[in-house]
Amino acid sequence: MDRMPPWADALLVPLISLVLAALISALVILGIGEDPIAAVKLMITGALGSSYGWGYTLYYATNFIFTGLAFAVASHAGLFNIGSEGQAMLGGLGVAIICLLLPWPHWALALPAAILGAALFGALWALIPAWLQAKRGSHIVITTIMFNFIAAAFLNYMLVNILRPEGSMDPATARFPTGAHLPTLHEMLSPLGIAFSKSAPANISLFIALLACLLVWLLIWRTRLGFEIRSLGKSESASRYAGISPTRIIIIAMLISGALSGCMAINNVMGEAERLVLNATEGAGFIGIAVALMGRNHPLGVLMAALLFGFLYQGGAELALWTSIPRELIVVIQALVILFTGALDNMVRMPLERLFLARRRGRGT
Amino acid sequence: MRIPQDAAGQGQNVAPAIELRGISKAFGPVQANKDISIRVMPGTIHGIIGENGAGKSTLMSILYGFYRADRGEILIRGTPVSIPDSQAAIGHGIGMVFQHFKLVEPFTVLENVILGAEDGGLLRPSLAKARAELKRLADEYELHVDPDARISDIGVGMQQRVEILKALYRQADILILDEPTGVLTPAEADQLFRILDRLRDEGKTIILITHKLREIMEITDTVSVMRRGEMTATVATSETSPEHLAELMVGRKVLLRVDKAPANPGATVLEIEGLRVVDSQGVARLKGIDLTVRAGEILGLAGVAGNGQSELLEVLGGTRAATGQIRLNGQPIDLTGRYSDGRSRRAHGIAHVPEDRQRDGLIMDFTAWENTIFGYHRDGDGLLMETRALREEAAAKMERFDVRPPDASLPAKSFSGGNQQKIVLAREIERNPDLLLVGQPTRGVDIGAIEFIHQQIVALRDAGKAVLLVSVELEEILSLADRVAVMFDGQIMGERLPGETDETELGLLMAGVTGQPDDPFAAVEAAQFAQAREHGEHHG
Amino acid sequence: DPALIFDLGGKFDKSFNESAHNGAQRWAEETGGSYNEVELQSEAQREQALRRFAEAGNNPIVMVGFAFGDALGEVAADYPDTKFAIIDMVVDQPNVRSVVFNEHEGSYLVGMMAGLASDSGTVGFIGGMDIPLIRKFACGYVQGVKAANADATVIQNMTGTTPAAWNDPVKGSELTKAQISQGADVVYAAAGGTGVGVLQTAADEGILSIGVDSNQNYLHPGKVLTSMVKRVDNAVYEAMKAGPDMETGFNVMGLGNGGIAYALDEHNASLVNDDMKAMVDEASAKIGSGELTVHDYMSDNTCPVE
Amino acid sequence: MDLATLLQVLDSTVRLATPLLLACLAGLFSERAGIFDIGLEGKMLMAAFFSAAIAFVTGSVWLGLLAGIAGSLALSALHGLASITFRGNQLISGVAINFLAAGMTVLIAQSWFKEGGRTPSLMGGARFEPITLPLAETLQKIPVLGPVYYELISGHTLLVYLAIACVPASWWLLYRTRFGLRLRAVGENPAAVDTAGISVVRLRFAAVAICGVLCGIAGAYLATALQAGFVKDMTAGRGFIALAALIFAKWRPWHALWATLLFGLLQAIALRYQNIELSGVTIPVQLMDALPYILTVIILAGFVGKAIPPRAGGEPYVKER
Ligand SMILES: Nc1ncnc2c1ncn2[C@@H]1O[C@H](COP(=O)(O)OP(=O)(O)OP(=O)(O)O)[C@@H](O)[C@H]1O
Ligand SMILES: Nc1ncnc2c1ncn2[C@@H]1O[C@H](COP(=O)(O)OP(=O)(O)OP(=O)(O)O)[C@@H](O)[C@H]1O
Ligand SMILES: [Mg+2]
Ligand SMILES: [Mg+2]
Repeated sequence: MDRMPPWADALLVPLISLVLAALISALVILGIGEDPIAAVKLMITGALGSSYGWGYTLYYATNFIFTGLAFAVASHAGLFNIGSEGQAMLGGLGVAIICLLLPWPHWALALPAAILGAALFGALWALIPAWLQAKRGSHIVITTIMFNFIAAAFLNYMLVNILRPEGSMDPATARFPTGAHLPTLHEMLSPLGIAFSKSAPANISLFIALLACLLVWLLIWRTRLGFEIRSLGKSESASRYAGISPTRIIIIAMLISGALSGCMAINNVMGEAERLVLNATEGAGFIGIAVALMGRNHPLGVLMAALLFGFLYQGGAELALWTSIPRELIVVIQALVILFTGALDNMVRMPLERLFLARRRGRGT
Repeated sequence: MRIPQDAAGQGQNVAPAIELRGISKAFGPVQANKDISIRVMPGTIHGIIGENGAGKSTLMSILYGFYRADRGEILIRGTPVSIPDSQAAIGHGIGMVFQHFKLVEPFTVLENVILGAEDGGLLRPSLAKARAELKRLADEYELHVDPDARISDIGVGMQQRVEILKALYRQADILILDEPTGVLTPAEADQLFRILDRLRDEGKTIILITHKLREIMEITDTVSVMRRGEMTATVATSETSPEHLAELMVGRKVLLRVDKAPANPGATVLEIEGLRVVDSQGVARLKGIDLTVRAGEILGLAGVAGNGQSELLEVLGGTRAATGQIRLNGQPIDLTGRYSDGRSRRAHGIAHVPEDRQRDGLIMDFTAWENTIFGYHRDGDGLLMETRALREEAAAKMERFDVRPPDASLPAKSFSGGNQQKIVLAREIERNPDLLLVGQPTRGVDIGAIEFIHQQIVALRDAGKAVLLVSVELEEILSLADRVAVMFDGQIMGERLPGETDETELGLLMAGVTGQPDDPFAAVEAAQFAQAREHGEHHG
Repeated sequence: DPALIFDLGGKFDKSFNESAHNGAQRWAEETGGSYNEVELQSEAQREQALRRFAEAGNNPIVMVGFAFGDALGEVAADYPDTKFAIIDMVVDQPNVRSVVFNEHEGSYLVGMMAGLASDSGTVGFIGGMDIPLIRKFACGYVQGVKAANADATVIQNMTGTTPAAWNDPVKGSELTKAQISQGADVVYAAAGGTGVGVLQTAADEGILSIGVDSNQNYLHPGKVLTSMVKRVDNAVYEAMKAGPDMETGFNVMGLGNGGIAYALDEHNASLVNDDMKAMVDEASAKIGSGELTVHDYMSDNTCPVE
Repeated sequence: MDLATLLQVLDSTVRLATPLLLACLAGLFSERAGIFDIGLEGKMLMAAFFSAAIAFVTGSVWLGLLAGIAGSLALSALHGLASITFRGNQLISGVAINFLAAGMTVLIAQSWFKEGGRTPSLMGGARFEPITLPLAETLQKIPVLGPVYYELISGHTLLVYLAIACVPASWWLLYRTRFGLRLRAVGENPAAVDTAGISVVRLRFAAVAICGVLCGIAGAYLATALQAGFVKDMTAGRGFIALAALIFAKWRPWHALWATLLFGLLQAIALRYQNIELSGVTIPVQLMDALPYILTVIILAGFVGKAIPPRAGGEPYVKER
C-alpha cells in the first residue's frame, strides 16, 4: 500500500533534492558574479584531479563518515544528536591525552589506545544528554546543542590553561611524539608501488572509517541490539511491550553515537594535525547531519554522502585559494543540501508520490 | 423512541437538512469514501454504523470541512454549498464532536469554547459573554461544567460535554457525534442520550456514529450502514433489527456464537493476589485484584474501557509496575524490579497479544519477518541474527496463520488490520506459551478473520493452555470465554459463567452496580467514579 | 608567484592583516606581478594552506601571525626549495625568514603621547589575545606613559585567551566603556579587529584612542591620537620583492630601520602639538641610537613597571 | 564592587541582554505556535548584515532596520515553507538556515563591499545613537537613584527601549487578545484550531513572521547599535543563548526578560573580567561563557522546575497522512 516504490524513496528523492540544491548553488555563484562552470571545474580538478586533491577529499570524507555514522546510529534510535561537534571535540581531547601521556614507540600501539580514548571521551560527552533524555525527558536536541557550547568552552579552558606547553603562545597542545604519528596514504601505498601525494593528510583512519561503516551496518541490521535500536526509533511503546528498555537503548545508542563522533579525532587530530588545536572539528559534526540525511542513515549512503561533502570541502578550499570566491560558498552549498534533502524533501516527495499514484491508478490496480 | 413519519426521507415538502451526493475521498492509495450519497431529515437522529475503517469518520469530517472531498456535492437545507474548511461548516450551522476530542488541554473550558468564535480582537468581552451563555446552555440542557476548569484536569465525560457546548455555543443546529459513547459508562451514555433527545425535540438534526447496535436501536430514527468506504444501505430504525444491521455491516450472515467444545480446566496457571497499580499522577488504577486462570480455560475479562483492564494486561505483560502477588505455575513473578519487563515475562511462558496492535504489537515499518520475532528477538545465540533462516521460518508461520499475502519481506504497514493481527497471533501462539494474554483480539478485524482468530484462541485452550481474554465487546466475551470476570473501577465486580448470565447483568456489573439493580444512587455514584479515573484513556 | 596567507582576523581587519595586504598590493602595483592569497577560517587550515601554495610552486610564501609558527615548523622542511617568510614569530629553518618587530619601542612612543595627552592622568590599554607578544606592547606602552607622566595610572585589559580575541569588537567596546568609567581618557588598542570596537567606542564617548599596526588615524578623524604603526606592509613588500631569492634568517624591524613608527597625518594633526611631537621624536632618536633602552617583555617575561 | 562599577556592569548587561531578549521573544512566538526554531541565530545574522549594508549604502539607519527585518523575514518564510507548507523537519530546517545565513552574509558582503565579508564602518545617521532620557543630567546629582537613572536607565539606543517594551506587549498580545489565544492554541493542539474554523497554516505563518521581525530587530541592533557595521559571524552564538533563555523562561514573556537579563549579566561579567576571584576560588572565563548553557541543561533536567514546551511543538500539522 506504499505510495511510492522504496527505490524511489531511497534514491530518486535525494537525487532530485541534490540537483535542486546544485541548481540554486549555481545561481548563487552567478549572483556573486562568478562563473559556476569554471568554479565547478576548478573544484573537480582541485579535489579529484590529483592524488593531492584526493588525499584531502578522502581526509575530509573520513571525518564526515564518522560524524555521519554517529548521527545515523542515533537517528535509528529516534534520537536527533546535534552534539557530534562537541563529542568530536572531546574525542580530540581524549586522543591528545593518550598520545601525550606515553612516549609511544610505534603507531600500531598508539592507534588502538587513541581509538579507545577518542571513543571513550566522545561517548562520555554524549552520555549526559542521553541520560537526561532517558531519565528526565530533557529534549536531546536542546541538550546536545548546549553541550556543543559547553564542550567548546571546556576545550578552550583545557588548551589555554592546562595543555598548552610552557612558553607557547598558541592555545594548542604540544606535538604528539613521532611514535604516535599515523601512516598516511602516501606511506601506506608507496610499498605497493602507488605514488600518492606526500603532503595530503589522508591516513590510515580512512580504513578505520570504512571498517566503522561495516560495523555499523552489522550492528543496525544484523545484531539483536541493532534490532532493538531500530525498534525504539520506530515505536517506543511497542518496544516497551517487547521488553526493550528505552532507557537502556537511548543510552547505548548515544554512547555508540558519541564514540563514533569521538573517533573522528583519530583522523583530524592524530592523523592530520598531530596536536590538538582550537576548533579542530571545523563544523564536521554538523556536516554529519547532512551526510546522514542524504545517506538515509544507511552506512553505504553515509559513505557516498561523505565523499560528496569531502569533495565539496576540498573543492571549496581550492576555490578560496585560487579565486576570489570565499570559502563560505561551501557553507552555502552545505546549507542548501541540508535544506533540500532534509527539510524540504516533501517538496520533492509529494509530487513524486502523486506521479507514482497516478501511474498505478493508470495501470488499474 | 419515536417513529418518524418519513423515515427514509422521501418527503416532498421538507428539504433534507443535509444531503450528500456522490462523495469520494482517497488518502493516497486508500479509498476511504466511494461515491457516497445520504440524506438526513431535519429534526431526526440519523445513525451511521460500520466496521472500523469503513470510512464513517472521514465522511463526517468532509461534511465538517476538515477534509476536502475529491468528488461529490453537499447540500444543506436543499441548497448546494461548498465547505472548504470548518469555518464554512460552522457558518452553515454544523457542529461536530470528534472521535478524538479537539480540545486544547492547558486551556480552560471557557477558552476552549470561545476559540475561533471570539467577538472582536480582545478576549475579555468574549470571555464574559461566553460565561453567561455557558450558564444558560447548562441550565437548558443539563450540561454542567466548571467554566474555569482546565481541560487537562477534567475527565473524558466532561471533556465531551465541552465539545458539545462548543458546538451549541456556535449555534449549531446540525450536530455530528463520532462514537461518543466509546469512552462513557452506560450511565453517562444514558445521560448523553437524554441530552440528544432534548436537542432533537428542539428541532436540531443529529448524526450519530457508533459501533453499538443497542444504541442505534434505542435512539436513532434512521440508520445508514457503511462498509469499506461505501454506503450499503439506509433504513428506518423501526423497520430493522440488530441481526439485520450486523449482516449489512459485514456483508454476510454473522455467526454470533463460536463453535467450541466445553472447557476442560486443569491446574491453576495464573494466580493474582491483591494486585494494585497507582499511575504516574497518583491515581489508583487497580485496587486489589484477585484472579486465577487455569490450564485449558479462557477467562474473559469484561468492562467499559478505562476500568483497569488495560493496566492489568500491562502488568501481566511486564510494561507496568505493580504491587501485590502474581504467580505463574506456582512461581512468583517480579513486579517492580529488574525482571519486570516484557522479556522476562516471555521467558516465564507468558505471551501477550496487546490491545493496540499498531501501537504496541507491531513495528509498522518493520518487515513481517522482523515482526514475527519482535519481542523474541533475543532468542537464539550467536552475535549476528540468522536473517535468512528467520525469514523462511516467518514465511512458514504466515502460511499456517493464513496471512495474506504470505510475503515475509513486506512491511507490516502494508497488511490489512486483520492480517496484521494474524501476524501478532502467529508470533505469540506459535511460541506455545503457558499463558496467553489477548486484548481486543478482533478490534477492527473483518469477519472472516474474526472467525479464524477465535478458532486459534480456542485451539490453544484445547491444547491445555491458559488464556486471559480482555474485550470491550460483550458478545465476544460471552461467546469465547469459559468464565467471565467483570472489572469496574480497578476492581473485579464478580465472576459469572457465560451460560448463566446475560448482557443486562454484565452491563450492570460493568457500571459498578452489584446486588440491587434498581438502586439509582449506586449507578450515579459508580458513573462518577468511573469518570474520575478515565483521564486521557483514548483507544484508537 | 609569491603567496600571502592571512591570519584568522581576515585581511580587512583594519589593522595587522590589512597592513600585510597593503604591502602586497603595493608590490603588485609597482611590479605588475600577481600573487595568491587566502584568508583562513580555522586553526586547522593553516597547514593545508601552506602546503597547497608550496605544492603549487608559489615562492616565497608569506604568512602573517605568530600562530603559523608550529605549522611552518612542520612544513618548511618538506619544501626545501620554497622560501617562507613569517611575521611575528621565529622559526628556525634554513628556508625561513623570520620577521619580528620591536613593538615595545613603538608602544613606548605612543605611551608617551598618551601620557602627555591625558588630562585625567589615567590611560588605558586593551590587548587582544593574552600572550607574551601583547604583553610586550603593554609593557612598552606603560614605560612610555610613565616617562611622560610618572604619576599616571595605566589600566590594562586583555580581550581573551584564544584567537577569537583578535576579532571581538563588542568586547573591545565593553572594555573601553569600563576603562572610561575608571577615568581613562586615552586608550591604546593592541588587539587586531577588536580594536575597531575600541576606537569606535572611544570616539563615541569622546575620549582619545591610539590605533595599532596600520595607521588607523583615518578611522575617526580628530579622535585617534596616533597609531603605533608596525610596518608589516614593508615586511611583506620586501619579502615579495626579493622573490625566490629572499634572504632567510632572522630579521628585526625597529625604530632604527623604519619598521616601527608612530603615525602623524592630517587626521590627528590637531591633536598633536609641537611640544609633544618634539619630545616623542627625541625619545625616538634616543632609542634609535641606543641611548635609551625600552625593556622588552619577551626577553624575560617580566615588566619593570605596572 | 562599588556603585559605579556595579552600574557599569548592569549597564552593559542591558546592552548585551537586548539582542538576547528580542531573539528570545522571537523564539517565543514561533515556539508558542508550535514551530521550533533553532534558526534564530541565522536570522539575526542575516538581519545584521542587511541592516548594516543598507544603512551604509543609504546612510539611514531606519532603512537599514527595515532591510534587516526584510532579510530575517526572508529566512522566516523559508522556515515556514519547509516546516509548515512542506511539513519538513523543523530542526533540520533551522540548522540549514543557520548555515545559509553564515555563508550568504559573507558571500554577499564580499561581492558587494570587497572587504573580506564585512561591511564598511557605519557613521553618524547610519547608526542608532544613545538617547538621553529627560532630566537625566539634572537628576544625576541625587545619590544612588541619580546615577542609576543616568547610567543605567538613560543613555541607551532606541532599540533597547523597544525591546523592553516588547515584553509587556508580547504578554498582552499572547494572553489578552484573540490572536494570542489562537496562537497559543495552535502550539498546543493545531487540530483544535483547525476544527474551530481557523487556518493553522495562516496562524503559524503569522507567528513565524513575528519571529522574523523580532529577529530582524535583534540583528539590526547588533550591527547598527551595539557595533558599527557587520563582521562575519557577529551573532557569536547569541541565537542559541536566546534559545536557552527561552527554555529557561518556560516560554513566558516576563520570564524571558529575567532570563535574558541573567544571561546578559553573565556575558557582561565575562566580557569585563578574564577570571573572577570568588572567595579564593578562581572562576575561569570559559566557565562564565558556558554558564548559560549549563544553567539551561539544569533547567531541562528538571532539577529546578520543569520546562514543558508547547505540546505540538516541533511536529508538523498533518491532517491527511
Ligand atoms: N488522515 C488520514 N490519512 C490517511 N488515511 C486515513 C486518514 N484518516 C483515515 N484514513 C484511512 O481511511 C479509512 C477510513 O477511516 P475512517 O477513520 O473514516 O474510518 P471509521 O469508519 O471512522 O473507523 P473507526 O470505526 O475505526 O473510527 C481507513 O482505512 C483509514 O486508515
Ligand atoms: N505580575 C506579573 N509579573 C510578571 N509576569 C506576569 C505577572 N502576572 C502574570 N505574568 C505572566 O503572564 C503570563 C500569563 O500568566 P498565566 O498565569 O496566565 O500563565 P499560565 O496560564 O500559567 O501559562 P500558560 O497558559 O501559558 O501555560 C505568564 O507569562 C506570567 O509569567
Ligand atoms: Mg472513526
Ligand atoms: Mg495561561
